Amino acid sequence: MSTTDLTALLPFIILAATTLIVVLVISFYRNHFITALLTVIGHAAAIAVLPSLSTITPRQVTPLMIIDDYSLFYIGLLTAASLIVSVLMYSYLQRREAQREEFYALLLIATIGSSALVTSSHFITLFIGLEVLTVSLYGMIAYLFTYDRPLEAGIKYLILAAASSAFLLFGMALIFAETGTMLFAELAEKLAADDDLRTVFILTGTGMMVVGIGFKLAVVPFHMWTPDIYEAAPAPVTAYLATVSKGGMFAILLRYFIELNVYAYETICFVFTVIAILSMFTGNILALLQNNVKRILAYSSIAHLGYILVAFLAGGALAAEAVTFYLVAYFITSLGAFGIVGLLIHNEREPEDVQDYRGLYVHRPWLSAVFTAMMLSLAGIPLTAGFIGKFYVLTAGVGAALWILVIVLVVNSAIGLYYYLRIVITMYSEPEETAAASGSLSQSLSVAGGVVLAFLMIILIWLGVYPEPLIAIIQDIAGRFGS
Amino acid sequence: MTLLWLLLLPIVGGLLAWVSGKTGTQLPRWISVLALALVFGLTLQVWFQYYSEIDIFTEQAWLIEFERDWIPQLGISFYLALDGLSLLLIALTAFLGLISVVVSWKEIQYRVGFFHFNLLWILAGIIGVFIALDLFLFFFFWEMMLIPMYFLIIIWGHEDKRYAAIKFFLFTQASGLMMLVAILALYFVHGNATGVYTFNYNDLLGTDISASVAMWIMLGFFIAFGVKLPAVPVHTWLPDAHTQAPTAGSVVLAGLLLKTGAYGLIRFVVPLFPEAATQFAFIAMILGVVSILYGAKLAFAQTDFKRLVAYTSVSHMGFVLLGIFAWNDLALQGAVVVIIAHGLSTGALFILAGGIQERIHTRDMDRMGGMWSTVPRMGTVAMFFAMASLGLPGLGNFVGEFLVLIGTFMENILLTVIAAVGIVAATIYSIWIIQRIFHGEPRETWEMPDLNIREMVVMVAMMLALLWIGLYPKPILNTAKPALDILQRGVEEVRMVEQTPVPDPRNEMQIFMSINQLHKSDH
Amino acid sequence: MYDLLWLIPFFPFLSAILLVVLGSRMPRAVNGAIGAGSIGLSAIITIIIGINFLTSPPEGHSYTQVLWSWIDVGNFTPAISFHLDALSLVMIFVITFVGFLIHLYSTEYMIKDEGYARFFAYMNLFVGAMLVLVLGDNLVLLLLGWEGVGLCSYLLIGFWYKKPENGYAARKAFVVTRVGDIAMLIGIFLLFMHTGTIHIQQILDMAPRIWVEGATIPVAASLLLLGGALGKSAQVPLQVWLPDAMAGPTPTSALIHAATMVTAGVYLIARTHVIFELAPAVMTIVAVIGLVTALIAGFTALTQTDIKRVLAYSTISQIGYMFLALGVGAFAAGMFHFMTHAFFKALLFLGAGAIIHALHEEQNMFRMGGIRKDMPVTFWTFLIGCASLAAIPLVTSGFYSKELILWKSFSSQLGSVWFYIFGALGAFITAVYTFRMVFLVFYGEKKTEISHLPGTRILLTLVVLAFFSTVAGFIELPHTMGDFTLFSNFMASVLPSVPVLEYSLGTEFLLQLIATLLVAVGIYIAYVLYVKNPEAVNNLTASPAGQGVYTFWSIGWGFDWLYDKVFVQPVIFISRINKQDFIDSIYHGIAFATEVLHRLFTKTQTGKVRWYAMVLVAGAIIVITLAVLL
Amino acid sequence: MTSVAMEYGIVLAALLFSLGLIGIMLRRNLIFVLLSLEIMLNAAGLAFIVAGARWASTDGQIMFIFILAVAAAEVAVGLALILQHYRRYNTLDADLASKMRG
Repeated sequence: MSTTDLTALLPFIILAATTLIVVLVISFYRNHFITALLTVIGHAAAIAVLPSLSTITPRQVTPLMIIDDYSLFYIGLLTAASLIVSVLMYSYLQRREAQREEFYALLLIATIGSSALVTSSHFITLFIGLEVLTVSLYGMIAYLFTYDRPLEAGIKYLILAAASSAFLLFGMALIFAETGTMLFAELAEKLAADDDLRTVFILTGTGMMVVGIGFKLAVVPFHMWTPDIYEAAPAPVTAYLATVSKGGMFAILLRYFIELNVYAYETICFVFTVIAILSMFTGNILALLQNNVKRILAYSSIAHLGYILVAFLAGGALAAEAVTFYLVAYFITSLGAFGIVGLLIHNEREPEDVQDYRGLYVHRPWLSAVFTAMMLSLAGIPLTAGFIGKFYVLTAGVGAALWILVIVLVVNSAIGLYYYLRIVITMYSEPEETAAASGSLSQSLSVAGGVVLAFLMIILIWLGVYPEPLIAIIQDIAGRFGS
Repeated sequence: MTLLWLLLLPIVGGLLAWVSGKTGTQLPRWISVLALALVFGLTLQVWFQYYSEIDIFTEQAWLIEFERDWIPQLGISFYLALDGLSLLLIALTAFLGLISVVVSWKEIQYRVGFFHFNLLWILAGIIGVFIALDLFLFFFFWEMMLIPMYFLIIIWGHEDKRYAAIKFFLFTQASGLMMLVAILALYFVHGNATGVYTFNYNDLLGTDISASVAMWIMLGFFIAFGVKLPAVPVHTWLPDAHTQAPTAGSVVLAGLLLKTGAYGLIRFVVPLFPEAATQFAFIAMILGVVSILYGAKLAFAQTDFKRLVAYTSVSHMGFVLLGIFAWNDLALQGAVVVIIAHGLSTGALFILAGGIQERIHTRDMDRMGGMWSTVPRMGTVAMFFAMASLGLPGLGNFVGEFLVLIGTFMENILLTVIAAVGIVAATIYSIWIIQRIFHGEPRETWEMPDLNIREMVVMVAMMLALLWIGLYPKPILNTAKPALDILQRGVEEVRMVEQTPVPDPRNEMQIFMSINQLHKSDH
Repeated sequence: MYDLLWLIPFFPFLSAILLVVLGSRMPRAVNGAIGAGSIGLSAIITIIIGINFLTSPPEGHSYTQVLWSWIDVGNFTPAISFHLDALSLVMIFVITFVGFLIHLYSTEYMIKDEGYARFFAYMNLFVGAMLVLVLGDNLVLLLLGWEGVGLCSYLLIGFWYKKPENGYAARKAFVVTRVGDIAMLIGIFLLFMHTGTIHIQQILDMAPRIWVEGATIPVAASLLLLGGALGKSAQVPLQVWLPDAMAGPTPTSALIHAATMVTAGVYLIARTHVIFELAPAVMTIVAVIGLVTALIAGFTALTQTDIKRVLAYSTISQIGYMFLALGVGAFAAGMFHFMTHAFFKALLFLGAGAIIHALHEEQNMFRMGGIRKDMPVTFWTFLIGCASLAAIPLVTSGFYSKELILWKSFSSQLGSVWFYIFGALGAFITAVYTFRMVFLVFYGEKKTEISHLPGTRILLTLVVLAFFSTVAGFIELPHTMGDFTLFSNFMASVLPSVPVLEYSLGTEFLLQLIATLLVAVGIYIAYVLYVKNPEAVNNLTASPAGQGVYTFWSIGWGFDWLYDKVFVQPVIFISRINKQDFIDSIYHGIAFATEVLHRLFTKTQTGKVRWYAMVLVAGAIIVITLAVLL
Repeated sequence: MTSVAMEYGIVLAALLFSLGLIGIMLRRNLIFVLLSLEIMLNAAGLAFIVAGARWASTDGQIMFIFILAVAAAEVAVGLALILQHYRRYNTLDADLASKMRG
């Protein structure tokens, strides 16, 4: 391992070091603010070094990890999301009774896991990254274990996630058994060289890996956990689940598909097509009349993953671009939406019911504007990043002539509008005359949280109006990678 | 830059109005009036400046253009262009926009700043639709106007506003996405054929598309425009939205929003897919006729004033659909005039309905009657617009409907005859309005003031405009003419060329099966 | 001089606008002065132009004044332009002159009405629209006037808007005439499509060159134009609106019946006679319709009790004669009857108005009677009008014009002896119902006290009209009485006289004699039945057959009943059903189905981790099966 | 070492894996569920060992060590959560943890 290798791993090193520092600081001096600050600094530092690393990319660091522009981009994205979550969580924990500081250690570890996931070029890294992420998530979800629901969610997630990891592992084992290698590059060579290699083992293995991956992405039929976990976890953790956990997984899925050219496997593509269609319909229909905002967002995330799969299935450079752009947009929106839910926490209770947002426009016009923007972005309305994202996905879908998927997407966008707008309507409805006016939601906002939301909102609109710079970057990275 | 100003004025004005809403109710109103007056003035200035050229030039498609890169990677540019057709529609937009602000002066007392923000942004979106000549940009504006409209209905609307707003939104959005898919399909067909991936309208004109593909793509566009227009059977959002919207919302919906659909058909559907549109013309014309009659029929049945007027819109816009797909100069000119005149006459009827509702808090015509003696000015004005609506010669609607019918007559006699029955139907529902509200025995006694000066100014302005269109429509016809001529010529050229070569079936296969591969190799 | 032409329609329009805008703020006297004065000005200009036209006719006996280009698309180029020739000159003369007298009369008649200014505004608009109709040099401008007239009739019939039945009558008038208008509209389209122009004169010039007699297009076009004419002129089968149109103020009826609206159809056919001549079959249809209308309306008039309804049916009947004249190609004769009819019908309506006013707004003739001594001027003028309507020989204008029509219907190439026979029968009936009216109103016992006697303006109007009802006939005398054809000669530049079969003077004289005798018999019957022996009528109508016929006639031959069943009820039915728009229920269905799906899907989210695991495993099995087996 | 042996091994692993799955689906006691998870992970580990054996590669065994480590971590967290669950409900019934649904 050379110095260059170590340099390439700098983001990981920084994050790991931060984790250590955080843990040490906690053990000596418990202070929520300092811990959070350290975490933020660590994230920021990790992000800061990323641009300079692009000079040494692509670099294979041991057979396990590949640091290329693609993984750097995703590390940046995941870390940035994690940074925002840490700020949001700071505001959130300030309002809740708990041991606050350890959370940041878990967060950092999970981010390391997720980042490792996107750099993996070997099954081991894939597995380790995933498990580091997942095991930390158990802790994060059930962090407020003194309450009923987080505990329940933690147990559910643990059981199901572990089972799905087992599927993933078994699938890997089958592929390893047939090909004798766990390196993506070698696998790709072997598979490309020999068409007869599409044996039962390979296909079963791939199928089982799909289960593991599908679980993490929360696509139908592996979606059952989503609403419960989303509902119970603290809102910033939910945001983390929606972004870092899913984003990391999707990034590696894309890399895996492209490097191994799984697109050539019609059956696998068919399986994903079915999954995409089911996800879009199931997610949207489940969300339709749901009254819990977090559950709505959970179901909608199922549908959104379906949308991303449409672009994903298109294959080619355009698909990689579309997926990446959509993920960026989705990251911003999810962080913003859950961020607001988290910021509005009051009396130990998150504002989960749609009715909690009644008249929000009167009490907090700016916050309601941000929330509206997030909802509209999820619905894919112009001037938001979500619009460009949906446009991109459709472009990829139409470009690859995936007509059925495209039509399903269009139909589902319409269904989706209904519940997004339902939330929006409620915010702009007359507030109830009763005590609600005095404000279950009228506490002062934390400054940090407000700043983050404002930032997200600006980015959201910026990308919706002038996405050119981001598209340029994405084309440079993902596009080149995809083709 | 002029074009950019046309967009920026309402956008910035809207933001300012929103912000200024904190200071009170007057400032946002004046800001809106100022912004729209500037837009209107700018439009008139352009009109005067180019009017002489409009008359002479028929080769040059665009009077003003404005182009900047936007997302060059995908062939998207910020391309605005203006021709006579757009100019007319923008003038209408600014005019009705101003009127909407004025009629809301007293009606809207709740969150005035935000109201004007929404109103101005709708108008910005509409203006954008009329001048965006990059298909992506067009779609962008197409969608952009929906959300503010949605807010307008949901916040300031009447009793059933939630239902109406969501219905409006779902219909337009779902159909809009169909159009997006169609736009993208066109984009790839053009890109694969020429290697140039672009959303630029000028480049996409004359794209060589095999017949069946063109039909599908055209349908994607048609559905979106048909919903907006609206054509039966996708009209059902309209009565609800119109009825529940506040007055300004109804005026903008009927006067402008529907017109974007008509504009889209003229600008995109037929010119981009001349052959498919020709094949489809008969069905579209039947839809137009059905809309005329079915809309009128439903109008008879209504007792809610605004709902009645809403159904008459369906009927009137049927003429537009009919005229556009007849696609000759008479019918097209007629469609343009109907677009403008209907905006004025129906808008005015909605203002009256709003005025009545403001005064007596009901729209139920069963509770009105005999109001002429109480509010003679209102009665006179209503009579005028009812007559305009039934197509009385000398008023704007007549010129449009007459031209549409005579133009359609050249293409299809039977449909014209059936459509003409719609005129009788229009007579019945128009005088029905007057009879139920202003004539007859008063069913309940209402104490209400007559139209005040502010309202009279608005009404007189609209009456004069309709009279002008009815008696001297020449400036309008002249302005639209070069634009329509160019569109027609383009279509004819393509039709001529397309007559000869036999389409290669393999082409079609390629487009559908292997766009993916082609695309990959491009990168 | 001719460039003053545009002022003729301009004054009424200007005055209408003034009255609408400022009417309520001005004193009544000013309103009346503006309302009547504007028409007076128009009449003066018309007379000046008319004199000019007679003394120094313009080139080609026509003059066209283009004000501005209206619509200009391709070869569809209607302008706002007026065409003056002999035909339109006669029309505008009658319209402005009779119109002015009616207005003058109204200044007194309507003085107590709260809508005084509104009334004059509508009346002026009416006259203006009618002037545009007859002056318009293209079919679109003609249509503008045509529809404007329809609108004003609607406004005026429904003038007393508080009574629902007035509103009903107004709507009926408007809708029925619009049904005819649609036919006319299509006719205009057809003409434009085949001639490529919308200008009436160009079409007329071109028509004989591009079509042979009896060709499809002129037949179709003339039939369609006829449809419009039938609606406006209240001919069978579109006559139903006119009797109900009596709901408006009496001067309105005078204006509609005498000077304006109902003659529009006659004008249209006369104006486009070239096309009709190319379709001889249609000409015959026109004649037959005219005759049938004349008879049906005549019989109906016999049974009416409302004085205004009698006059209304008499109008329908007289217009039927005009149609008969047009149908046999005697266009000038038709126009001649139009003119004389305008004078005496205006006279009759205005006289009836004076009587109604005097008798507490009583319109039922059976409750009038015996007022000839109290209202001598009214009586004598009314009698002159009735004499003219019944065509009393030699001294009435109606005699000359009706005799001309009857003679032409017999002698014209397109004529037939049957036309004559039924025409004469009509004349007989006319005499009966006319004098039935005279006897019922003026003779017998006084049944209602006179409350109010007409003033000078009303009486002056009546006298002037009575004068013209007498002398207007002398400008066209039959062969048997000096063969003085001033009117036909004047019209010859526009309306050529059709070839007439040769008959001896004796034949003509004989026919005139027969008609005259019939009239005399008619008057005598009326005298017997309504003055001498009133019981006879009751006996007649008491018999079962008589009762049936009476009822059938009095309801206007059941047209209203039939239309109610065939058109009105279905329309009402259609408008009642499907108020909620069944198409919407499709979308509601989709929404509902989605909702049901939502509830079903929600059931799967049980919250039990073991169930979740089962779904996961099931999903895994499906995925693996698909991956391996496909 | 022959390929036949490998397939037997894989089948054995698959059987173990299925056993674990069935355990998760049917057992209500959380401890047993946790045990079933262990069985599944170890089944996967066994498959790796067998596969590694086929190719005479140490990768399989390395993987197994990682799996063990991860399994241990999972169990640690799992037991902690189950403990909390037991404190609250005084039972280990998994079905009690179903407050959220719909």
